[in-house]
Amino acid sequence: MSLKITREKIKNFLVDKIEEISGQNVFDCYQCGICSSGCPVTDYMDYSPNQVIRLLQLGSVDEILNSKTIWICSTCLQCSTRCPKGIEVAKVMEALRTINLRQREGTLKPEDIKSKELKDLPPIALVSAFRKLTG
Amino acid sequence: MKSGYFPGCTLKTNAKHFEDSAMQVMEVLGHPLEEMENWICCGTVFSMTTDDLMLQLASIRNLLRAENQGYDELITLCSMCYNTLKRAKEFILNDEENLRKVNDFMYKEDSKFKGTTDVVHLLSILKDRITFEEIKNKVTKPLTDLKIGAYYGCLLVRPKELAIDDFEDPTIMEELVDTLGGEGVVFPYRLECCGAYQTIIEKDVTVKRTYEIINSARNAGCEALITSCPLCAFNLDQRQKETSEEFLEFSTMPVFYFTELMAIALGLKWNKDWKKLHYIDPVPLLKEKGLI
Amino acid sequence: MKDFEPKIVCFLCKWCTYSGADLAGTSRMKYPPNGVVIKTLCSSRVDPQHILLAFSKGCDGVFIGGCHPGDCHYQSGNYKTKRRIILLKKVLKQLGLNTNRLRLEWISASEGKKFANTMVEFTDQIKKLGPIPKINCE
Amino acid sequence: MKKIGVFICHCGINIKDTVDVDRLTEELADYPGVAYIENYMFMCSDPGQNHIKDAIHERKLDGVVVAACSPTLHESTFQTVLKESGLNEYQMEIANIREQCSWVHTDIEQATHKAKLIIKTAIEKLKLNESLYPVSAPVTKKALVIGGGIAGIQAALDIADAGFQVIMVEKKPSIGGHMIQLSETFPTLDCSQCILTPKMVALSKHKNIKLYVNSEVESIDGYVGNFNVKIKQEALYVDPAKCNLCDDCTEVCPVLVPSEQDEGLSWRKAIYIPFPQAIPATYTLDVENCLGLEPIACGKCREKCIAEAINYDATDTIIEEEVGAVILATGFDLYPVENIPEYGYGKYPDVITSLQFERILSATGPTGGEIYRPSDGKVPKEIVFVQCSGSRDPEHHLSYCSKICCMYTLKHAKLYKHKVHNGQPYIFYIDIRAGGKRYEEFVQQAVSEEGILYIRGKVAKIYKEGDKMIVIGMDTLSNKKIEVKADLVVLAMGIVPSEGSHDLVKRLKINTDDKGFLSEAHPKLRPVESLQAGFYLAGTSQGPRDIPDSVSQASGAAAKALILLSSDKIYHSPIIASVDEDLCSGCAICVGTCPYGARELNEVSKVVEVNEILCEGCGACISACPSGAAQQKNLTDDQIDNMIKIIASGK
Ligand SMILES: Cc1cc2nc3c(=O)[nH]c(=O)nc-3n(C[C@H](O)[C@H](O)[C@H](O)COP(=O)(O)OP(=O)(O)OC[C@H]3O[C@@H](n4cnc5c(N)ncnc54)[C@H](O)[C@@H]3O)c2cc1C
Ligand SMILES: Cc1cc2nc3c(=O)[nH]c(=O)nc-3n(C[C@H](O)[C@H](O)[C@H](O)COP(=O)(O)OP(=O)(O)OC[C@H]3O[C@@H](n4cnc5c(N)ncnc54)[C@H](O)[C@@H]3O)c2cc1C
Ligand code: SF4
Ligand code: SF4
Ligand code: SF4
Ligand code: SF4
Ligand code: SF4
Ligand code: SF4
Ligand code: SF4
Ligand code: SF4
Repeated sequence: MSLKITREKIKNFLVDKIEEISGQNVFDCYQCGICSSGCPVTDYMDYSPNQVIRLLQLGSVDEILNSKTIWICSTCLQCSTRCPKGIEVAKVMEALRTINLRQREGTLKPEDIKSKELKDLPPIALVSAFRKLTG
Repeated sequence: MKSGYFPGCTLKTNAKHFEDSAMQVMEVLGHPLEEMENWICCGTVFSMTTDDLMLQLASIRNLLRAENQGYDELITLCSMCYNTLKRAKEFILNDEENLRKVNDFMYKEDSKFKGTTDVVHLLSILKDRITFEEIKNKVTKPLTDLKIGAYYGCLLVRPKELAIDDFEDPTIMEELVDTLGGEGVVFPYRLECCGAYQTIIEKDVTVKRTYEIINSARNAGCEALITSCPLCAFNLDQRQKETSEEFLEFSTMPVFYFTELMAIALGLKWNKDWKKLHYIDPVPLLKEKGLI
Repeated sequence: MKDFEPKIVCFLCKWCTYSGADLAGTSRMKYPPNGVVIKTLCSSRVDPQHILLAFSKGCDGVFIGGCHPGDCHYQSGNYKTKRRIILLKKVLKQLGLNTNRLRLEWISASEGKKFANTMVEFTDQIKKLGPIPKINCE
Repeated sequence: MKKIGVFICHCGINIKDTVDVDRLTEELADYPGVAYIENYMFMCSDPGQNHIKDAIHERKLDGVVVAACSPTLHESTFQTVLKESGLNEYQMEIANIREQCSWVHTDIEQATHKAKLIIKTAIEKLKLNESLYPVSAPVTKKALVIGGGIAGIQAALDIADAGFQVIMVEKKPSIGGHMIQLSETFPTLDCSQCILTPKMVALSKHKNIKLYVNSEVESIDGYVGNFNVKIKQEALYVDPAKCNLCDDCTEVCPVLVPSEQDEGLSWRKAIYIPFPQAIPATYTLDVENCLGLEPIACGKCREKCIAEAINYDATDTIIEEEVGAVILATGFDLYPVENIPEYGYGKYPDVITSLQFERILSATGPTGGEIYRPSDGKVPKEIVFVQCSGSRDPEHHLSYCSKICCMYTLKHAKLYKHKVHNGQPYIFYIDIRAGGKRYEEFVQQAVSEEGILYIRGKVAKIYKEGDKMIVIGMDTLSNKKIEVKADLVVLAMGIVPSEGSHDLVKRLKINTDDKGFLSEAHPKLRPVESLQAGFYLAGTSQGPRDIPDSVSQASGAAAKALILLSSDKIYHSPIIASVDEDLCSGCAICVGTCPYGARELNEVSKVVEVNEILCEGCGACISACPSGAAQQKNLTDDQIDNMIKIIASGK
């Protein structure tokens, strides 16, 4: 299905919000793709990092907010360090998660973690996952 | 210069051997670690949102307490603590308005946060303060013939502004291994993320990462890995269980905290309790090399 | 106030804005006759002293036209002008003058229309501001 | 007081219909200074011009104001009228009452009033005009060309062919620059050395060209048309006149040095010839690497040289030359590949630069033109090219596009396919920039017929596994992460101004842009001239470009230099800056504002002096001068002030 773009859609307030939370300008991106080639988990994503930025440029925010990508991102910062335009893509990912977490639930529900696992897991894993993935 | 030591939660539990070995090593090197009082969990991960200061509070509260306890610097062993504390500090100090708000939140503390305490990783102390030369002089049991891959992961080298070494081509840990008489082996995946907290909801991803990272190390000739992050250690060591189940040809590899190997090289006794905290038993390798 | 006809000095650089003004002429565009032109080789020739003199002698507005950034015939003359004008505007403020009485615009040789429009707008603006108050800045 | 004549033109009805010329004539007749006034239908016509001439003679006028069309149209017409009447042409002012009055206003009353103000300002300016004469200086009819790459060679040959003397200074032991290292050249795939060596030979044989190699320009003093150049030539340990190229010396020399010509892929001796076709054709002793001359530590080559060409006691010499024009053609270097550690250059022998690959492809290169990879000499079956290595990355490396790498990479892939028929080339790219004559066709042919696979995405990392190089990239078009197990990786490095260029501009204080490339006087209209009068720019020293563009620019620079050299004197508008020595405090604020370096503080008299040849008359210095010492001829502060007063009075 074609993506219908309009002036209003491109100037979407959510894009502004994402830019505000992340402090990044998504229009800096010229789609070189190095964020995606360096990302350790691109293979598991439904949209690669460069596509995420591209969809934001097109104003197609909902599509990304519902994506798997933003939850699979492990905040390794590889994309941010390598982007030739200095876009901290990881911060954009964080902003997208944040928008979700502030409105709805995250992907991690504490009750889903098996109690046996819970015993083995180090605090560092639990705390970081809760901080990134729960609202 | 008064240095404090910030342990963080995991060093008191699953990574007790990291703390123990570091404490002993620093004692031998004449720079004993002094634990700061009243610390709380740093939050483990730095929040990258510009508009939610609450998420920075845990880190800042620790730094404020360290300030009040008169520490000029706070040494961390855990890469994540280092990263989170340091970034939170830079983020808050960079903006007067943020600084003011954070101080408002923490009105119950004894004083206002000024940001005078530096955050340093133990590796930097070893290299810049104590120097590898000095360490080399104290090595009594060199790690001869031991080929070690240094796994940096993400947080020692990213973001690049606070990388403890060149963010694309660090050498500090390999140099340390060489200092200890072993052979530091550069392997391709040493800066690649292990999957971090995905270990909880996307276990498969971390298992696959572990598989790739350990294989990359093995192909480069490593016999063991060292790390400085308990989350990396968990993924790379404990997850070898699932990795072995999923990939039948996979062969395991011991994963150490770098301070464990330092302890051995400096002639300290290998502590049996440490073994229990390893999933892949490192003892056979250490025995084979005549190190214990 | 209906009959107030402002007196405006226009400093135009020879290469860009003066030629732009000529183009407005050859294209028979119309604009109010209040501005009288002094031609300079570059907008950077315009000394803040001249502008202050103009105001103190009773000019109601001063206009400076130069080449677009990057197009200056003398490389960077227009940047120098820009810096000077920004500073001068601060001085004007201290003298109690409305800084809108001084205007700097980049108008190229091909922008006759822009020149004419600017003259319309600027004259209109000065008319609204009314005659210059007496100042002494010598 | 000056006696001024005012001539108001009707321009048919163009002026007269909107401006009441009769009333103006009447009203201005009494204006102070006006000795004569009239109006006429067409001032620029012959009868109109005669009116002016007659009035000058009869009324003994000292100056003339013509109120008419824009000065762009007829300023020179009326200046000529004055000259023909025996007056200085600068005693004429035009009041533009057509383009900037009658044509743009409709109300006769208002237009007439404005015309009056315009004419009065012209009269006021004219009152203080000085008689001026064009500034002139003689020209030394000789050019200096710095840098002996293709750009410098072309410029030198063009100037020499036009009959002028040329001095060429090249830093290295031979001319040829980077082009002599290349294999075949896009888009025609002709052999680089085959087309360049004839030019090199022509240069060395040209009666008008004097070549100094192993030399550097130390300083250039003077000004346009009259430069004094100091050239430092490194000691000539091998006398070119005696050396017969027998190669005996290299056989005995014990020192091995990585060859510059082969980009480190082969070795040379400390005494060597850079490449067989080197110009000048002679051997060079590399003092840096020779085991020692003082005291002699080895001495083997001299012992062996029957021709007695080697002299260990040679010393550096300083040569002085007078020239009128300077052409800068100092070329480029590759962006330092060490700056991209994630691509593994230096760590892995099978990650090489594009210039190294040129050497591998070249028939005169280390592999004789056969494609073998450096590590084990195997023929690479899968080869990866990484475009934009270092370019277009403002965050870490170069912000700009290096312009040549898209095309040379494609050339590399093609030449590879021509040699290794069953091999597979992959090109990682972000965009393909092929905007030149026949370039796009070159690309399309390769994609459709030669089996070259383009992959759109920037490479993140390269590492070694076994004997393969693993290249991790992305294909953003299919959204697939790509991994290639390659035998050889070629990095299409971006280009930067050469090191020699950096050193030179620092010594000579030549303007560069923020990337270090030499600055042109105007990006569109004066692209081959430097801001410093008498300096011209050729080739990659001014910006990234390929051979055709380097050559065209070099010929352009030569043409510009020839304009200067072919005139006996250089002339220059006299509307320039001046300094009132009594007022100048020596603060030197003005010196920094001048874009042309035309102002200099005289250290003895402590006042600033203007170099009249260099000054372009922009006036930036004048408005910067705090003491009113700096002035512009015929547009002094007083003149401007008087004009302002007219406008401010509104009368
Ligand atoms: C890998 C590669 C492949 C290429 N392939 C092609 C191709 O196929 N087709 C094509 O059209 N173009 C190609 N090019 C581009 C081409 O090489 C350049 O356009 C051309 O060589 C530029 O010539 P130049 O004279 O400006 O600079 P250079 O060749 O760099 O020459 C500059 C000269 O100045 C000398 N010098 C520097 N500083 C000083 C100083 N201070 N004093 C005295 N001398 C000094 C240097 O020693 C050098 O000899 C390729 C470039 C590369 C890197
Ligand atoms: C839409 C557009 C936008 C552009 N924007 C830019 C830009 O922003 N920046 C930029 O640098 N470039 C730009 N260009 C390119 C620029 O216009 C050209 O590079 C430039 O005008 C070429 O000049 P020319 O003298 O070669 O050719 P032309 O401008 O075509 O001049 C050729 C002249 O020769 C005359 N002529 C033709 N045949 C004969 C004959 N047999 N006898 C006598 N006279 C003849 C023609 O009448 C014409 O006057 C743009 C081009 C286009 C189409
Ligand atoms: S690395 Fe930066 S510029 Fe390149 S695609 Fe990603 S966000 Fe865009
Ligand atoms: S931060 Fe997230 S998106 Fe960026 S490289 Fe790491 S995992 Fe991929
Ligand atoms: S270049 Fe300078 S001189 Fe030219 S027109 Fe522009 S501002 Fe004026
Ligand atoms: S031995 Fe002498 S003559 Fe022969 S190449 Fe060497 S320097 Fe020249
Ligand atoms: S020419 Fe091509 S490869 Fe070179 S920098 Fe430009 S886009 Fe990249
Ligand atoms: S034809 Fe024109 S629009 Fe198309 S790529 Fe070339 S320059 Fe760009
Ligand atoms: S600014 Fe004026 S006073 Fe100062 S040195 Fe220049 S000319 Fe002399
Ligand atoms: S008028 Fe311009 S060019 Fe002449 S000396 Fe002054 S600043 Fe330099």
